[in-house]
Formats: sequence, structure tokens, C-alpha cells
Amino acid sequence: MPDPTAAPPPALRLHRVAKSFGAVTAVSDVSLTLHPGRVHALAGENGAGKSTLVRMLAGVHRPDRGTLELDGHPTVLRDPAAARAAGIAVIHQEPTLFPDLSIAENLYLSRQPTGRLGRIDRRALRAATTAQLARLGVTLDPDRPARGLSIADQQLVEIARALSLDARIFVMDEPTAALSGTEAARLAAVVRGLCDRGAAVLFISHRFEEIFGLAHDITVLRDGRHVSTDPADRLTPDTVVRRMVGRDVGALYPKTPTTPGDTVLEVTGLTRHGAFHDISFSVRRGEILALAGLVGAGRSEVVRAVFGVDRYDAGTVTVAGRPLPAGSPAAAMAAGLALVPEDRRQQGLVLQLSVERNTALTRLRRLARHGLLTTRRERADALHWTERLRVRHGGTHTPAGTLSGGNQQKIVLAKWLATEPAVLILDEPTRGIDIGTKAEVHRMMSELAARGLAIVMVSSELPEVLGMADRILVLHEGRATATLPGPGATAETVMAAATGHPGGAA
Amino acid sequence: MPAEPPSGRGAAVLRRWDSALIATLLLVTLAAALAVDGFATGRNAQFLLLDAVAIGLVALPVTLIVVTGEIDLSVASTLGLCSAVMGQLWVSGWPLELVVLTAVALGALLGAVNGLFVTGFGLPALAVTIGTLAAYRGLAFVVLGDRAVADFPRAWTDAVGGTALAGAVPAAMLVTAVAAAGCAVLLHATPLGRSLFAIGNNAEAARFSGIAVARTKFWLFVSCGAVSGLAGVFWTLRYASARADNGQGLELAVVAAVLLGGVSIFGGRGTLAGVCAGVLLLVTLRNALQLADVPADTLDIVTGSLLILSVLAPRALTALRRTPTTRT
Amino acid sequence: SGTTRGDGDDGGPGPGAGPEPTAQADPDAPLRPDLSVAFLPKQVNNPYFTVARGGGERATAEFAGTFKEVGPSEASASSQVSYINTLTQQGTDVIAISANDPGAVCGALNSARDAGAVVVTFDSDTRAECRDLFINQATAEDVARTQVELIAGQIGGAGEIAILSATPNATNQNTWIALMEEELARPAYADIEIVAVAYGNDEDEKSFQETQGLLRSHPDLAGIVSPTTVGLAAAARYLSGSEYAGRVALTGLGTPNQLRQFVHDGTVESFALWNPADLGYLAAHAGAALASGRLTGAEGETFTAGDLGEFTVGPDGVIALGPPTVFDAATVDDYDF
Amino acid sequence: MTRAHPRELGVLAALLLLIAGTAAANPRFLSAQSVRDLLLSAAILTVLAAGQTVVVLTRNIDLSVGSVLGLAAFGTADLLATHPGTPLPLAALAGITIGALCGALNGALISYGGVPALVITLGTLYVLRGAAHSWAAGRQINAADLPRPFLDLGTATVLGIPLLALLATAVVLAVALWLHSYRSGRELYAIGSEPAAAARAGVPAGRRIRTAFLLSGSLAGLAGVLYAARYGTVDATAGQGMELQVVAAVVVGGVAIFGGSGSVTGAALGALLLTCIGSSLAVLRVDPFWQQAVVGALILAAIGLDRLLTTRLAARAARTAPEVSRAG
Ligand SMILES: Nc1ncnc2c1ncn2[C@@H]1O[C@H](COP(=O)(O)OP(=O)(O)OP(=O)(O)O)[C@@H](O)[C@H]1O
Ligand SMILES: Nc1ncnc2c1ncn2[C@@H]1O[C@H](COP(=O)(O)OP(=O)(O)OP(=O)(O)O)[C@@H](O)[C@H]1O
Ligand SMILES: [Mg+2]
Ligand SMILES: [Mg+2]
Repeated sequence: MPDPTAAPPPALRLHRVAKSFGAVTAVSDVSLTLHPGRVHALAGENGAGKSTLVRMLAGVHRPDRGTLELDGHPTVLRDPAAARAAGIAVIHQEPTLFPDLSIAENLYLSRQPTGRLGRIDRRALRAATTAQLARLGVTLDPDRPARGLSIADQQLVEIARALSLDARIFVMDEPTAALSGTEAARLAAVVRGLCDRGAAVLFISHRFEEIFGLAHDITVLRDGRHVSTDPADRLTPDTVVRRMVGRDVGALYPKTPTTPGDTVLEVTGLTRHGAFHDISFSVRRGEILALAGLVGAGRSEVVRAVFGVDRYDAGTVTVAGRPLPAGSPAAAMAAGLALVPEDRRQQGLVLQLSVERNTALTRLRRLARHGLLTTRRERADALHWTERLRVRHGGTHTPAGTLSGGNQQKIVLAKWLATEPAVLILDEPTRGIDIGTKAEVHRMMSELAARGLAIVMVSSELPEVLGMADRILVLHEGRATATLPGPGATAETVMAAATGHPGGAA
Repeated sequence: MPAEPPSGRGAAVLRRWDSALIATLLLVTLAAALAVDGFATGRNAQFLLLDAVAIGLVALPVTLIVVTGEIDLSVASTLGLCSAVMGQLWVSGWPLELVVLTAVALGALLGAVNGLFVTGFGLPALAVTIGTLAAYRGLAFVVLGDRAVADFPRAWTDAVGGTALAGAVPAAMLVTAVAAAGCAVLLHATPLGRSLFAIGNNAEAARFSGIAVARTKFWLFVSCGAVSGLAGVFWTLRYASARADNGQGLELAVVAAVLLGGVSIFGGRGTLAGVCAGVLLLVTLRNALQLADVPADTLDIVTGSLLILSVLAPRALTALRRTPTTRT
Repeated sequence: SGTTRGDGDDGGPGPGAGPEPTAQADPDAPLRPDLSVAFLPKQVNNPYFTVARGGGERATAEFAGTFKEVGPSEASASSQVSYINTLTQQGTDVIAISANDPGAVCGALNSARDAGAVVVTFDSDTRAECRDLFINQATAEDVARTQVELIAGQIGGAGEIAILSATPNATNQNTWIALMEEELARPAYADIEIVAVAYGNDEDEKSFQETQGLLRSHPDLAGIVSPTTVGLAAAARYLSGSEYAGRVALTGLGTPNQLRQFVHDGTVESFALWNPADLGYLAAHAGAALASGRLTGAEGETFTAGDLGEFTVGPDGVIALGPPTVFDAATVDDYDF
Repeated sequence: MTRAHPRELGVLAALLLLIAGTAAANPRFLSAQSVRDLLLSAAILTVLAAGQTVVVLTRNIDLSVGSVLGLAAFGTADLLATHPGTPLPLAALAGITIGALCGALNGALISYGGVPALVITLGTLYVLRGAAHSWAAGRQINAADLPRPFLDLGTATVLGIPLLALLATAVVLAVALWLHSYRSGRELYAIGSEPAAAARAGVPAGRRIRTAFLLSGSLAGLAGVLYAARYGTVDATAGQGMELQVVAAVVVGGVAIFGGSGSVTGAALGALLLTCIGSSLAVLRVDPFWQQAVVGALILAAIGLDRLLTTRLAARAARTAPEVSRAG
């Protein structure tokens, strides 16, 4: 570890910055220093202000107070272009791609290699894209439009875009939230490479193994305030959690054993050409079934088809013995299904509508009296659920889009838990959720299972899969490669099946 | 400041916009009453309200459609076709009750065609309804050609132009007002209304929440057609003339009124009170300016400027107050 | 009959007319001073009606009334109704209207008459019972005969001809076309045949396309008659720049200003029209005479319309302006409208 | 990117189908003069569609083009009529400048105000048309008032191809090259595809949108000049209602109405298709009362066919692709 006093001047210094949105104070009085060649991790609960800080560095928000210095020079980042020009590359928490543009153009927009007369050199563009993606071990077709990419692929494109910038400072806001271990490990290797070349990195994650595996320094935020900054080797996960949350957190994966009841959901031979093939599984009351697999294995597509938002070409879905009509989420809901989708911003929430409108959306008829809905009823209901899930918000009448990523995820959970389903399907339920709430969500899952709910969980986090599942169905390239009992499974057996080598495990 | 799209600072501004619009309406009315000869008379009020009926009626379903992020430009042609068919059936001897019912049913059918193209085949509503705008108007000419059917019974034409509530309000306006109130409740206080806003803001999230997006839109187009058919009946009886070109160009006036009323053309935002104020403001201004002998060119310029102001003003308000921005 | 009724209607006479100005016409009655005259064309800012307005203005100045023109910017009956209502509110004495629909404006016009206005229609009539007089620019027979004579002369009395009309639902166009067909049925025109009627909707592009379509579908076409100014100008413009120039004859109704160019370059030999300014002039004078009691609109009454001379009211309250004027290379430069 | 655009293939197929059908019924439809006329007729609409495409790609719309065309056409004609000595290039420049000013106004209102283009340009549609009427005050400029060489531009041919058509083709090619091969052109797609992402990527969205409107306005101005040269008779109503045709051409040509995808060649094909529909109906001597209905039906058929082809091709691509095209 280099001696800080002998180190070159910090690449970037934030001094006592603050930012509020109307009545909500997102960040107050935070200072932060990034050094070349070092990874600085930022930890904090959902809504602690991490992304707000990132957006200040990205030139999206201007701080209300405080200063920013680059290489010792005070600087004002007027807009994203200015931040980019200053050598700051940002991976935002929510990937925002251009759905109609090719992956290559998404990476190199406004920077496309040009040839004669300033015309874009498409061959060079494609080659550069392939090279960038290869760094992350991704083999997406550069000419493919970004529309329809899974969240994970979108995240990877967003990462590749930032990495392709010739930047000195990299700001990464939960880049791995949607990724599975393999991709995350590859990203870690790339980050280390960047550091070796002298870049400064700000890294945000809710996964402690990543933070401690990568970071040199760790800053903890709470309620928009700076709590502490320490070298990573002087901290333990427990101390960080205590500083983040201000109390001790219950155990992750508090799986209580249950005795499974009757089969409620039965899927047989489900096929959708080009996505998944001949998938069969069943879930019983009180049971948690995990769908595991690498990113892009087709897990999300399976559960979407089951719930009826996607069509399928063959197979049947039965709930409690009754066949479910294809392609009708309303029918699925009536039969007691609930789906917490993986993409909370596109599929889970109506960002422009208020929190209370969002939580009510799944139960409009039930909340109405004599066919009429009142804001008062919606609000009371929303307050109940947001308190239960400890959502940090500036009032239930504020647009859902103003909530922090993790808090948005909680709203999605709330609106589906509130339907009191018989079968709860969760697609990446804890993506972007902080450690305290994660424990809470897991406790809730166990509790619901214990009360007789059948749960199907898609997760890219192996520890979560291993910790929570009664049974694990592993998918590889759209086909089921193994069904493993939860307690007996290990990371190795799951990974073997997920990469298409089930070995002796099946 | 980064150019963030003007998404969800929504409700508050919108409510302010509503009240501002209503205040403007009252102000304009007051000013006209003081400054324009012949404006503040009972007869003129009736003329004015009658002029507002067709636009107001059609604006109701169009508002609902625009809230879901779609649009229907074929309303005026639907009106024309229903009027033409009404004339044709009347001359071929059908009883008028049946003729009226058929016209409304035909409107619903034409709306269903729009709905089918939009929701069934997934085509953009703007393109589809530009197509049916031409097609329905063309069919109207096929049905009635250059003829005008004028011999509708006096009892009916008088009833449509007549008054209710002791002669205070045109009967047709009363019907429109009741319909508007119904629509307001539907949009702002029922499960259906809530889902319309959800669809308009994010159709995919609405679908994931179990809302039958396609089916809802389809029925909206159907009802829009039916109401346009009804407006066709009104038009025919009010002018005692069934013609193929009835209501030509009305679609722009309706869209203008809806947008003036603060409904976002991208869907997901708007109030029915705003639209009603928008309709009345447009009609009142036209009436007052006409009475003041302002030439038609200037009327167009005023209408256009009003539209531009209607979107710039709330933006200016927000900029002044610097309310928080949504992240997107 | 959409607008508020009630007051005047109960006492109103039966079918056939709105409330008649009482009693007899008095040809020597003094012209009422300060008459307010309003012109309500099908559409304001239309050059044809702008010329007519000029005539109306001149006439009104002669009898020292006040003149104004109001009207919609698009030709529709419903917006005319709202303008009639406005005029009623303002207590206008004379309304001269060119109606977009013979029936749709009737209710409003009758309300206006109940309120004391006299109504003169010009160029395009309403039903007879909702106006006092109609100033007919030219009788349909005159128009049809002139057109047939012109085209017959230009194609040498034999060959295929086509008609390029305005919209398929333009009433006066259709009347003229029907009468032209009758006229052509006479033995003198036995060798002339109408092979097609096309509709340019009074739009430039559509008229172009229809002209092209006519020439394409009828290779032996000898001549085209376009009894509408937009159509005639567009057809002339198309012919003058195409391989058909000089091979296909063209005539119809048009203004000298529009067609001067094409008369001089030989595309159009001759064409016809009445003078719209005279039409407006006569309408305003007739309105003043009505409002002052010199006329009641009964058949056989006569009155003097300024420098245009004396006119007689025909059946159904129609006054005819006279036969259309024919313009050719020798005369076209004498006119400016 | 480099993939063939199936959307353009759809319009092309519809166009060929129409031409083949008409030619089968009347072979003279393919005569040299006829083809020349068709190209000439499509030229003005094509120029407008090229400008509109650029705007629509950015998720905006320009409804004021018809009014801009009218203003520019009248302005140019008036200039030439009152100052017969004006050199033609200067007159053309005057027309284009009028258009450019209108476009700049639209662009400034929209980008600085951050408000929906549909509302603003619906407003300027009224305002500019009103302005044209006030300016013209009922006057009409006729062929005889215009210099001969100017009128000749409207009919001149180069190597048998109408000059106007060549001009339109040049416009389309230039715009296509810019949109396809230049960074700023690609940024227009980015803005329309996802405005929020464009803001994050530091794309100067405001400037690009202003450029798009400036271009659309200038091209509408150019179209106005062409209009005056071609028809020789100009009054303040020139180009009235043209906006719907232009939007129809763009949409039929496969440009997504909510931005981000489509090409100017597609839009040009759309314009050609619409013009061709008009000419075919005239040549086939379709009953005039049916014509408008048929136009509407053909627009619907064209966008329907386009959608069908697109989904077919997409489905085939999905089926022939490997089950899942990527491995971890
Ligand atoms: N545009 C905005 N308008 C209003 N409030 C906002 C806005 N952006 C952020 N906030 C509020 O600021 C607080 C901090 O949000 P931020 O996104 O920075 O949290 P975070 O630490 O990134 O959380 P997470 O781990 O969930 O991503 C939250 O309470 C959020 O609701
Ligand atoms: N033919 C194809 N070509 C390229 N990519 C494809 C193809 N088919 C599917 N994909 C991609 O693979 C993804 C697989 O679907 P899905 O999102 O269900 O995977 P997943 O296992 O849930 O992974 P994730 O963790 O990314 O959600 C699709 O979303 C799509 O982006
Ligand atoms: Mg965050
Ligand atoms: Mg997934």
C-alpha cells in the first residue's frame, strides 16, 4: 500500500458537497477523495445518497453547495459532456441505452471512428466494439440493436461504453447488480487493470465480497451524510454494516425449514423458439424453487411466459390443477400468481406516477369502493406497505422515479406482496437492495413460504440461491440442465450445470 | 442545466395549469362582456354554448385516448360518415329513432376498425387514423355524394337546438356537460382511469401489473367512434343537413382544445377539467373576437398563439419556481 | 334550424318564405341612410370573393352605408352559421352570403331575418325560403351553352372531350355539367362526345393529376372543359409545359389574370366568366333596395343597381347578372381581376 | 446499421405492386411523359418529407410545413411579381430564408421551452397560415405576373428527367448521407431513440433539434419556391392541409413516429407511393366519390403490409438464429 503522504495529488476531490431535491435532502456535507491507482468503494443503505453523488460527478446534477477539484484545480461540471471532457467515465446505476441504435453505436456515439471526409468508418467501429466487449468476455453482435437486451446485457453494454472512454477517473454505480459471479469477476479483473494503469475508481456495490475484494478505501454514507473513510484492510464487513445501518443486521438467508404441501404451480414442456426449450418444473406450497443460470440463460423469459406477459409456442402452465390461459397476466393474477419483474424501471414501475398510485396498481378493483377510488385510500394502503418494507421516500405522493434504485425495488416488491398471491415469482428480487433490507426480504420470503406460499426465485447471486432455495433448477442456453436439492447443492455443482457441464450432479 | 425531459413533475404543475386556465377563461369572459357589444346577452351565450357542443363532445373520448398515449385523428371523418349514412337512411324511409341508433352504432364500428389496426396489428395510431381520416371521409362521399339531406322533422331539429332548465342552457350542452362530468369521474376516480394513466406513462409496466392494455385501448377507440357518431347525429340535426363534408377539419380543433387543456401529447398526463376549460376558452375567444369584427386571419393567429402559450406558460412557471426534477 | 328559435317563429308565415317585409314594394322609397352591409363569402381571402368584395364595397360607398366582409378561413357551412349568428347579434341590416350549403345555414339566416336583417345570396344560393333574393351570376343554361360553344369552336365541331370539374359534390358544377350534356345532345354537336368527367377538388396538385389521368386514359382527347377557375388554371399550366400543348384544346371558366399567360402562349384560345366585381356590386345594391323597401323580392319588381342599370326580379326571387363574358387574346388584357 | 432495412423493402414492395397493377390496366401509365409527370408530382412532397424525416427521427414533429410552404410560396411569387428584375437564385434564396426563419422559430420555441413539438407546430400552423393570409389579403399571383424563366424551372427537364425531381433526389441523397454517415446525423437517431440517454451521453440535444427544425423549415421554404414555379398560381392557401400528407408519407415510408428509426430514402419512397396512388386513381378513372376512400384504404394497406413484412423478416431471423446466440 503506497504511503498517502508521498502519493501524487488526488485525481478528484469532493469537498463538503450537498444536494437536495425540494424538501428531500439527498446528500449533505460529504467529502470524498479519489487517488490515481486506487479503488474507492462507497457503501450505504438504499437512499443514502450514493447515486446522487455519482450524478454530481457525472455532471447530471450540480451540487447545491461544496466544491469539486480535479488534480487540485477547482472545477464546475456544467453538463455530462463537461464531465466526460474532464476525463470522468460514469457507469450509471440504471443503464440507459439507445434501443434503436446498434450496440456498436451505443458504445461509440459521437466518437465513432471516422474516415474520409469525416464519414463514419463502420468497419473500424465494429472492430473496436468487438474488442471492447471481449475485454468483458461478452460476445454480443455489435450490429444488434440494443432493444430487447436483457438487463444484464444492457448493464454490460453500459460498462463497455464507460470502459471504452479514455478516462482517468471511473465512477461505477452498482455495475454488478445485474451480473452473475462470472461477469462480476471479469469486471473486477478489468478494474484492477485500470488501476494498474493509474486510473482512479469509485466503486459502489451492495455486495460486500466485491467491495472487500476490490477496494483500497471504503467510505460509508448514511442518510446523505459522510460517516467514515478508512483503508479497506482496517475494516470488516460487520463494522461497515453497522456504520451503514446504525444497528446490527439479522442473518442473511434465514431459511426456516418447511414441509412442502400440495403442488400449486406446474409447468410442463414450456417452449418458446429462440428463447427456451422444453422447460418443466413444479412448485409446492411452502417451497422455494430457485432458477439458476448464467446471464442470458433464459430464466427471465421462462417466468415471464409463465406469468403471461410473453407468449410461448408450446407447453402448459397449471395453477392448483387448473390450466392457465396463455398470454394473460390478468388471468394469472386471478389464479394467484404474482411476478416481481427484473427490470423495475421498465416493467415494475410507472416512474412518473406517485408511489401510492404504483402500489395500488395491482389491486385497483380491490381498493375501490362502489367502483370509485380515492387518493386517501391509496395513500393509507401505500403508507402501510412502505413502512413495512422500510422504504425511504419523500412522501407517497412523490413520483416513484425520484426514489433511489433500491427503494424503487422495494416498491415493486410491495405492490406484488400486497396482492397476497399463492405463487410468488421473484426475478432478481434483491437486485440493488442494501444488505439490511436484503436480510429483511429474505426473512419475509421464508415467512411467506412458511405460511404456505409457493415461491419461484430467479437470482444471479449464487449465495442467495444456495441460501434460500429448497430446490434449484439450473438453466443453460434455454434448456434445463439440472435440478438440484437446495441444501445439498454447492457453488460448484450449480456452476457446472449452468455452464452446460452437469457432470455427475444431475 | 442538463436537458432532462419534462416528465413527472406532473401533478402539481398540472393542477396549477388547470386553475390558471379556468382563471383565464373567466377573465376572457369578463373582458369580453365589458368590451364587446352583444357578447353578454342570453342569446349569444346560447350560440356560444351550442358551438361548443360538437368539439366538447368529441374532446371527451379523445382526451382519454391521448392520456393513454395514442391519438385519434379520424373523429371528424367518423362524424361526417355517420352524418352521411344518417341522411341516406332517412331518405330511404327508416324511422329516425332507428337512424340515430344506427349512426351511433356505425361510429362504434368505425372506432373498432381503428382499434383493431392499432391494438391488433400494432400500428401507430397517428398513421392509422390519418389513413382512416381519408378513408371514412371518402366513404361519406360514396354514401351521399354531392347531396345534402335536409328534410329532418322540425320536432327533432328544434329539440337539438332547443333549451333546457327553463331556457337557460341549450339542451345539447346539458347533455355534453353531464357526459363531461361522467368522464371526469371515470378518468380521475375509478380503476379504469388509474389504468389509463399507467398505460400512458408506461404501457409495459401496466401490462406487467395485469392491466389489459390492448383491450383497454381497443374499447377506448370504440367509444371514441361511438361518441363521434353521436356528435355526427347532433351536427346533422343542429344544421338540419346531412352532408358528406360535415365536420371537416374538426379534428384539429379538437386536438387543439385537448392540448390547450393541458393533456400531454405523450400520454400519462392531463385532467378533464382542463380540457373542458380549453374547449370553452377556444370557443369563447372565437365568439368574442368574431363579435369584435376581428378578421379570420387574426383569429387563426390568436388560436395558434394560445396553443403555444399553453405549453410554454407552465414551463415558465416551473422554471421560475425551480421545483425538483425527476431523474430519468 | 339549430339556433334559438322562439320569438319570430310563432308569428312567421308558413312554408315558402321567412317573414316577408310587410306590404308592397315602393320603388320610390328613399334609400335608408347608414345601412350596414356585411358580405359573408364561402371563404375569406379567396381571390374570387376578394374581387366580389370590391364590387360590394363600391356599391355601399355609393349609397353611403357601412361595409364589412366577415367569414371563415375554410369553406364550411358550420362556420358560416357562427358568423351569421354574430351578424345577427350585431344587428346588421344587409347580409350578402354565398352559402356553403343550401340548407345548413337556413336556420341561422331565418333568425337573422327575424332580427330585422335582409338576406341576399350571391354566387351560391340557399333554399329559396331562407333568403330574400338570389343574385345569379349567370343562368346555368347560359354557362352551359357558352362552354359548349367555346369548346366546339376550338376542336372544330368534332372529337372527344372531357370535363375537369371541382369537387364531385359541387352543386353548381354538377348542374352545369348536366346541362352541357343536354346541350351536346343537340344534332349540331352530334360528333362531340364527353368521354369523362374528372374532379380536381379545386386543388392544384389534384387538378394536375386528373388532367394527366384524362390525357393518359383517352389518347384521342381533343379538348378539355374546366368550369372552375382553379381547375382551368392548373390544366392550362400542365398543358403548356407538356407534349400535349397545342394538340388538346382547353376552355372553361377562369379569371383573365390567371389565364392571361396561357391565352398569349396559345394554350387557351378563349374562355368565359362573369365579372365577380359586378356580382358583388349588384348584391349590395339589391340588399340596400330590399332594406329600404324598394324591393320585396316578388317576381316582376324592377330596380336600378347603380351604373349596372336596371334589373328585374325573376321567379323564386332570382336576379340574373347576365350572360358570361368571353375572353380571348384580343380582349383578355382589357380586364384586371 | 449496415443491415438491409426491411422497412424500406415494405414500401418498395407496395410501390411496385401499385405500379404493376396500374400499368396492367393501362400501359400508358408507364409512358415517358407519364413517368416524368409522376416524378414531377412527387418532387415537392419528397422535399417536404425529407425535412420531416429529420425532425421525426428526433422524436419531434413539424406540423407547420404546409403553412411554411404557403408563406414561402407566396413570398417568392410576390417578390418576383413586384420586382420582376430579381435574379432567380436570389428569389429562391428569399423563399428558403422565409422557411428557415419559420423553422428556426419552431426549433427555438421547442428546444428552449422544452415543450412538445406537436403542440408548438400545431400553433405555428395556425399562426403562419394566418400571417400568410394577412400578407396576401386575398390577392393571387398568377402565371402572367411571374417571369418566364422562373415558370420554366417548373417544367424544365435535364436528359428527359424533370429538374424538380432531380433537385428532390439531390436533397434526399444529401440528407441520407448526413443521417447515415456523420456523427451529428447519428446523434439525431440517438436523441429520438432515448432522450435521457442522449442527455447522459452529452449529446447537444437542443442544438441538434434546432438544426432539425431549421432544416425542415428551409426545405419547406424550398418546397414553396418549387410550388410557385410549378403551379404558377399562388395565393395564401398554397399547401393547405399538406402537413397530413407529409406525415403520412413519412410514416408510410417506415419512419417510426416516436423517433429513433427510419430512413429518408424510406420517406421518399413513401412520398412517391402516395403520389403514385393519386396518379393511379386518376389513370384508372376510379369513381371520384370512391377516390378518397381508396386513398385512405391504400395508406392503411401500405403500413399494414410494411408491418407484416417487418415482423415476418424478424420472425425468420429469430428462427434461423442459433437457440441463444451467446455463451457465458
Ligand atoms: N430527482 C430526485 N428528486 C427527488 N428526490 C430524489 C431525486 N434523486 C434522488 N432523490 C432522493 O435522494 C435520496 C438519495 O438517493 P440516491 O439515489 O442517491 O440513493 P442511493 O444511495 O444511490 O440508493 P440505492 O442504493 O438504492 O441506489 C433518496 O431519498 C431519493 O429519494
Ligand atoms: N437469438 C438471440 N440473439 C442474441 N441474444 C439473444 C437471443 N435470444 C435471447 N437473447 C438474449 O438472451 C437473453 C436471455 O433471456 P433472459 O433475460 O431470460 O435471461 P436470464 O437467464 O434471465 O438472464 P438475465 O440474468 O440477464 O436476466 C434475452 O433477454 C436476450 O437479450
Ligand atoms: Mg443508487
Ligand atoms: Mg433475468
